[in-house]
Amino acid sequence: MNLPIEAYLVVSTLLFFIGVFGFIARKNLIGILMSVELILNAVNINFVVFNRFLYPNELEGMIYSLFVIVVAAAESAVAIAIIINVYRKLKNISVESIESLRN
Amino acid sequence: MDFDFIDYLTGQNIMFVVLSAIVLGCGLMSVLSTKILRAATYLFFTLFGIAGLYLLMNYEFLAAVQLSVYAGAVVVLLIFAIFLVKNLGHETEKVSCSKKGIAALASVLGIVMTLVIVFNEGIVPAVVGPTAPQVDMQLIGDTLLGSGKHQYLLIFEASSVLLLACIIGAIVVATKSKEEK
Amino acid sequence: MDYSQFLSMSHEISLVSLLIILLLADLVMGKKKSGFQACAIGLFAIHTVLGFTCFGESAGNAFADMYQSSDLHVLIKNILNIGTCIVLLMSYAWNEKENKEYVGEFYFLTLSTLLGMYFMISSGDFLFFYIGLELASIPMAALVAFDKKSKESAEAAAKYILTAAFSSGVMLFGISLIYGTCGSLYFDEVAYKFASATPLMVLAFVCFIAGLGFKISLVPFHFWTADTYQGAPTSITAYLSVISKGAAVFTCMAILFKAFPSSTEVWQTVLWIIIVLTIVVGNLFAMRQENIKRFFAYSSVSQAGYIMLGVIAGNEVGVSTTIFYILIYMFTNLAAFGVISIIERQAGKLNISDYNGLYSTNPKLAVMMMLALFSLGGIPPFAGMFSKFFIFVGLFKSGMIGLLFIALINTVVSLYYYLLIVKAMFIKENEKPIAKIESDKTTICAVVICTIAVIAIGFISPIYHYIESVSSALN
Amino acid sequence: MDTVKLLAPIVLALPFLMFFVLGLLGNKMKPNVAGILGTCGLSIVAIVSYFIAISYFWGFGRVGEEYSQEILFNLDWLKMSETLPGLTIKIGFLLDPISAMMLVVISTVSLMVHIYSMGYMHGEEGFQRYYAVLSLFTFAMMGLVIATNIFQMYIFWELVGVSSFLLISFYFIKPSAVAAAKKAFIVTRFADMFFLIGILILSYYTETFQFLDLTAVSGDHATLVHDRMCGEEFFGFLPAISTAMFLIFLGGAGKSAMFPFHIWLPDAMEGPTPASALIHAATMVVAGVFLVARMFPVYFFEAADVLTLIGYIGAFTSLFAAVIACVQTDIKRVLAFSTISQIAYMFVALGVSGYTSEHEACLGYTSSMWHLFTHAMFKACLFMGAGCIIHAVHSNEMSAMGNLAKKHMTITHITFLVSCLAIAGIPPFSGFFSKDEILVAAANKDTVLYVCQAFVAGLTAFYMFRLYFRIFWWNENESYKHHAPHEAPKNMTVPLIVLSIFTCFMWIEKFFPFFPDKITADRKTLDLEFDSVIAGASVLVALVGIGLAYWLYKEKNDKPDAIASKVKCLYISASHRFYIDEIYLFVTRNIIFGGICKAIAWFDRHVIDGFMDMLGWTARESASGIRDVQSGNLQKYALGYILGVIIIAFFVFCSL
Amino acid sequence: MSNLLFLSLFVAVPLVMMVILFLLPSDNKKAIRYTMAGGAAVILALAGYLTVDFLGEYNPENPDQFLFTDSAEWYSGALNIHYSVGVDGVSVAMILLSAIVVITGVFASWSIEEKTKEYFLWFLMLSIGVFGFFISIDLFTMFLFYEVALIPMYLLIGLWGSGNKEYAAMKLTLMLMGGSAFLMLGIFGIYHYSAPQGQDLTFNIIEIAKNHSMDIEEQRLFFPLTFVGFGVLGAMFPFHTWSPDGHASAPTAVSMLHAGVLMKLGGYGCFRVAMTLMPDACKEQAWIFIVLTGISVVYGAFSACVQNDLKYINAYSSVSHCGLVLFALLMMNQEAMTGAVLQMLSHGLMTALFFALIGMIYGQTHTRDIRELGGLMQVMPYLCVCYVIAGLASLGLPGLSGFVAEMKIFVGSFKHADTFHRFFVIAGCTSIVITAVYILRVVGKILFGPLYKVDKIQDTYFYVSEHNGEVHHNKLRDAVWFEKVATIGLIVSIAAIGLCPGWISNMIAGSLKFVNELFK
Repeated sequence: MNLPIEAYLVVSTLLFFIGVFGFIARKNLIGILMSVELILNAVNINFVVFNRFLYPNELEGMIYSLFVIVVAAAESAVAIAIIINVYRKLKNISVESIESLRN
Repeated sequence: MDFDFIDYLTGQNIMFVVLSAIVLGCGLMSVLSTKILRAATYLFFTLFGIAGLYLLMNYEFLAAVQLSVYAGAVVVLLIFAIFLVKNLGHETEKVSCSKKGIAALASVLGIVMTLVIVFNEGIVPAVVGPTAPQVDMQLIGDTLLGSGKHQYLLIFEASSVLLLACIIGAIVVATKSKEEK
Repeated sequence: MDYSQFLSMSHEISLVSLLIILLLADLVMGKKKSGFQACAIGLFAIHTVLGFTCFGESAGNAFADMYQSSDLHVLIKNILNIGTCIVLLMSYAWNEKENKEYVGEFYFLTLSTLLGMYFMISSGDFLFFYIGLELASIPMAALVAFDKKSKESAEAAAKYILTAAFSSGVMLFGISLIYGTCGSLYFDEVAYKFASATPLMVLAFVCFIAGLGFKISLVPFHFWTADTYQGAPTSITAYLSVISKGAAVFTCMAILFKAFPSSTEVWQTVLWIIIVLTIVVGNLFAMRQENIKRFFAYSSVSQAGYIMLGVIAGNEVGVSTTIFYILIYMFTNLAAFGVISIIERQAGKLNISDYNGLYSTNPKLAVMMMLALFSLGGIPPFAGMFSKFFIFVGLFKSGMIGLLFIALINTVVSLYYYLLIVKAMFIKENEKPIAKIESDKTTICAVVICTIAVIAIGFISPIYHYIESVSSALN
Repeated sequence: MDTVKLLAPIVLALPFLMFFVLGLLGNKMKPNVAGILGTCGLSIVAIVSYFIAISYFWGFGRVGEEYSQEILFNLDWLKMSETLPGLTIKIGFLLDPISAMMLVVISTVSLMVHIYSMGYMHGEEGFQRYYAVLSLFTFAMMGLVIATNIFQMYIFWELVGVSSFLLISFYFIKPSAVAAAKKAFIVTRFADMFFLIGILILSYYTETFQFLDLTAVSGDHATLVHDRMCGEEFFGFLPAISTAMFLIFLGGAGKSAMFPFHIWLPDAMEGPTPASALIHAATMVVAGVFLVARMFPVYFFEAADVLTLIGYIGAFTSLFAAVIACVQTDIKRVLAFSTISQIAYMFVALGVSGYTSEHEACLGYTSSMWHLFTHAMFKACLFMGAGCIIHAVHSNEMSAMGNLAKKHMTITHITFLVSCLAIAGIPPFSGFFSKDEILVAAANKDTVLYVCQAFVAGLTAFYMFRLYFRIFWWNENESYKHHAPHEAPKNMTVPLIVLSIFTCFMWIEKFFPFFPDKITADRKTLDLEFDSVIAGASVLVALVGIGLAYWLYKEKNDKPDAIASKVKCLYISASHRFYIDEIYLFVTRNIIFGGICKAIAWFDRHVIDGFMDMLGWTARESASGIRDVQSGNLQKYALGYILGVIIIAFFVFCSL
Repeated sequence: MSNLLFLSLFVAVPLVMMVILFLLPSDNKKAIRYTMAGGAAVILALAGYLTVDFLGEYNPENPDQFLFTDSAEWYSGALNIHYSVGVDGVSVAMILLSAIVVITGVFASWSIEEKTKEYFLWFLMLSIGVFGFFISIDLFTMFLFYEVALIPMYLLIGLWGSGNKEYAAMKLTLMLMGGSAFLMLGIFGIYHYSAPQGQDLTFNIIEIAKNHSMDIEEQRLFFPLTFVGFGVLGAMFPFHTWSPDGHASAPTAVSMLHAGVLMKLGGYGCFRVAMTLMPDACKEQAWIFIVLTGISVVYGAFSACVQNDLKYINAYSSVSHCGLVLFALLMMNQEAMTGAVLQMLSHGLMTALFFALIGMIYGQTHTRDIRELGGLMQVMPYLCVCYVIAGLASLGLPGLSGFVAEMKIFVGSFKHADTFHRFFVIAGCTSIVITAVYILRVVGKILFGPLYKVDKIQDTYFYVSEHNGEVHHNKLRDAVWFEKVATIGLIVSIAAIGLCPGWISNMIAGSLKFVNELFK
């Protein structure tokens, strides 16, 4: 007997919120970026699971995941570029170092 | 409904549990570890585990992409970045408990709410289980390059622009300006 | 396979060709790049004109409804084109002076985000929408970081890209749940299935709106706005506050109408809360700002709330008034940002207190700024009043009198802080006012165009009539 | 009749024109030119008035048994209502016995004052302005008495008020004059408010302002008022007619300085003396009496209770004022209180009057009008005489006078004496006849009132002769050494003589044949009978008063002070006018200004405005308060974001 | 000439003047002033012509209350906005008033030296708003012009004002805009229910009144909103507090225009929009507003009694008088409403006169504190006589305009025989006494009495003031020619209405015939 779909969703949900936790709790920007990757992966699991379990006739979910991976890669590239830029300006990439714009 | 534990003790399910444990455990370690390089390593394992889940669901192509793009490219990129930033690899993060607490609280709230909703929703699974037949590569190719319903030529083209723009953007941002040189 | 379908995407094709031309030109022209900007702006202007003249005819859906187009889509793209054109004019001098090195990239990135907005606007399914959204966001982060000298620019970019990534993660979570419940990602099929609102759907919807709300900068998804607006180069701030926001609002509206037409109750409730928060919080924050760009960031947050009033109205008047509002808001805000960028470039001043006594030294700039502020505050006979009035009519039609009342009361608060700027410029005295400024021609040209539009649009009813006539496409 | 109709508008138009000419161009003229112009204008008005009055009484006025009420002209001024034509304010000319009589009174006194002022005001700054305001006053007073409708009366009523204000404040540099003017205006205005409300009530029911409609009598009722208002209630519990008529009376009481509105009149003496003579002695102050007389049928038939009340208020006021007059030291103040007292007499007369002329029932009415006439003459004379004296000694205070009889002020002395005798009620001077008839009327109706009024008659004789002796006898004042008193110039003495001629010979019917028998409530002729008992009694009382005054004030002595110290309490409170002014002052300054106004102003600034400011304050404070939410920390933003999602989703679940 | 063009001239002339002024160099103050005077004279002539024309065209039998109506489509389709114009007796009276106040305002601002051009540009914008409001019969354009008239106040006060001007300007603008927020909601309500189900909605007030398709339930909600919205501008208690501060800080001519004309927009709007379009709710809720306006009347008068700043006195007096306007309107019969309109006219003229005079006095003494002034009659007799006349008009002296208005109001109000109305009418009557009190207080204190803080040096008077230990001598003089023009213009108008009120009263009353039917 197969595990119900909810089991998969539990995994994705937990992973998603682990990512959220990381985003909020990590200290440096690369760590935060990693957390974003976790979030995106959680979403990907969702798409794939739904596709596989509920709507197996079309490949929508899978394709979506595919493109999310593509976009995530591009996004990380730009994000890393920006983080390096920040490092160059501020010699630091902790979150607290980018708090000068406020209120 | 009788719940028979044994019924669930299939190889498929065991694999799922193991992979899930890896994914979640490594994910958690990745966000909790105080050393950024370790976190990247855990992230790598997480992504690996997720690729395993894809395989488990017979999405080989996707698993491959996951491994090559994510585990292969993104994580490497991250590690490069970590090395580019001096001393970062050796620094330990000290995050205050209150910050963690609040983050945990928000996450737990979200988890509880989402799960409650998911379990109350009563999603009826389709007849097909997780072990559906493999996806034909031909089909994937058609899907990606077709222009009909459920075909994604347009997206394919659009994402090419996206990638180009992102590359250019990343280069512009990352290169030093004249003054800095 | 029918590649001729690409032909229905006239705007996109034209813009992609433009991008390629610019890329090549950038390569060919080498280091000197004199005339590159003129060429780019000229080409874009041609693109804009073409948008008005020829592109409308081929409008129609393509790729099995993944790409959707109608007169309305063409119109909103044209509006964005005009806005972008003005932003490019405004950034001309900045590029000449500060950004000689990467001017090609600047144009490429700006226009590729515009392309992303086209995609968003014309999307017929969530995937295409997502790609468009990211295409509009990620290069934008690079643009925000474009000011190489400024630490703030880097900070702003970091905040922007990370929040954007986070927000798109949340949005994707929502989309995945929508996919899970509806089994499709095409808007029309979602609309077909997304009928009864289960909690999961609500959650999915809220996550999705959060992602869009990030782009529109609705409270509580707005936090990046102020920091990014302040740190980004001024023309990019203008671009963000107007073009990006306008595109997102239209997309939001289109998706709500196309994908969730039968669950208006859900999204009206969600939007109700968000709009009230947006208007109130935007206003409260704007009251106490010292930096003018930051001030306009909050003002734009609050304005976003007003624009969304047309969306929440959910009726035909709502659609046309929203677009009308976007149009007018675009001109108004661009006029203001034009003045700000002139002053920033020539005098290097960005604090509101620096604007004290501006009228005595630079009366023309002060007056144009004032007109823009009055228009933002909804003071007749400037265009802003027309758009506000009309959008309220739409809202009233949908019966949300309570929301309307809150919005109306908040117009008073917003008037307060707009008048603060007017007060600074006209009434307050300054020992060292900003010296007389020689404005650069392109920027001043852009500002004058905007000012004329601000004065005139309200009186020229055919504009609204045209919008009204095409806006039935969404219903 | 046609000539009269033709001439009638002059009575109003000419003074009005004079006012404009003198007001606008006065400063460009020489003072004398302005004075002469004003006087000439008034002479014409006086001639026209006399002509109208004479041709009325002996000409067209007499129709059968009674005198007719003629409307000479009546122009629409303002329609109050499109649907009720009665509610139209008209400016017109109603000629009947009392208005004809008033024309004579006003034009006579006014002309005399005009002439007198040429001398008295000579050299004053603002001479032209003075004449302009006199013209305005004459215009207003004329308009008041010839009013065809109650609203016209009210209009001119207000105008006389303002001209009174302008004349009292003629010496506007003097703070006391300004204060007096303000007091006069505000007190009368306060009373006018009641008048207005009374008019409103009356016109609401009767739907007309016209006197002819309001006072039309048939049988035992004032028809219109009776039909429309009988049984109606105001505010649910007040009988409408009585309320309205009482309020209207209050208006009159204000102008005529009845208790408790009397406080303004003594202070009004701050104005130039001739103006006091005209306004605050002869004409304006009797407007209240005229008003009650004008509305008399309504009072008598429909509001008899109010009429009785009027009588008692009059009696009280006359006594009250007479007592105060006995102890005043400022000669104009004495005259002012005397005026109050005498006007109160007229009210008493009206209060005890009947309506028909049969059996002398309306004797009160007739005597009241007659007293109005005679009083106007001798009181004007007294005031002008006082003016001459003040002119001579440069002071209002008795202490600065004395023994003036020997100082060559013969004309002043004699005319003053004549007027004093008249007011004291010594035959054959005019005052005797009118006052005697009042006493007769009172005796016929109400013994209490009679006794009271007889006593007041004695008091009157006393204080008038106290004044007379104190001024003209007593002993020589030391200040004369520096500045010897002298007789006034001709243009001041001539009016005195003219007026005392009126006073002396009014009883000779051949000279002054039109009064009093022709002035009755029902406009029929009255056959007057002479009541020798009452006449004798009143003369006796007057003689006692004069004798007492002679005993006390013929020569300088200590008796007055001794008596005063014996009844110290009464003396002091009387000389403080029974502290009524202080009470008013307390009420206005402490309660209204200090209490109500200040409280409201405070409330406005702090509560109402404070609330508005607080709204702004709250917004700004909350803006400052939430600033830190935008902490600049990326992760807090994300936290806000995710919590926003969770909370909004949760909220939506709950609300759906 | 079509009606549309003719009535639009009232907006067009100021607009053209704005363009001319814009083109004139800002240092040529003379040309600017004469342009203004000429333009204002043209407007006055137009207003006069309009009045004559209206009286000629007006036919008492004609049931149409509006004349010269015309309309041009502006926003067609769902919004259905027209640029519609038309006038009735009430608006003609208001236009006439505005024209008079505008031209006298120009003369009263003659001496403005600082930023003359800008000043007059804003001044003209205000005039455009005012005239536009009175000629419009389309709710949208009315609202548009309404706000056009409001916003120039901010800069006029903020730039050319005195005292705590920034605060006052902001407060005034925000409160009035707050009012217009209410108003806007009301207008949406009216618009939304402007036509029976299935027909096109309209902003045209004539059509809305004709359709009368709003149910009582909706009226109950939107009537108070609209009434309060306009009531804020009409200085209705408790929304009047902008008035004292605003007026105190505003420059002379701005106070004149604001109290003289702008506040009338409030009363006019209450009548034209709130009451005639939602008569049923008006009848039902009138009592609430009668209480509030009744309080305004007495409260304003009492407050005025203890103020020490001349402008504050006048501002509170305006609260009282404008309260009386709204109060009379709420009596809902032809007589009282005619009185209300007359009161608007009268108050407009005499308050303008008051503010003009206060400005002229203040211009020389640099203080408006009545405790610091005294005996000015000797120094500047012309101005002081004018002040007395204004005061007399204010306290309702017959022969001046205030009397006519007040009497009509009281007679009309007395038609309501119930205790509630009676009580408030009588309370209203008391205000005529209190008015006398505060008017005479000022007259007695600053005009009459001995000279205070005034020195006479060689036939010239100087006002002596001490500021921060320094003694200042400000030269005092009587009115100069432009001040005389301004004051005489107003006094003549006040006296003209006061002496021959018949024609204008009939003109207004004729146009108000319908109210008796409407509020039956």
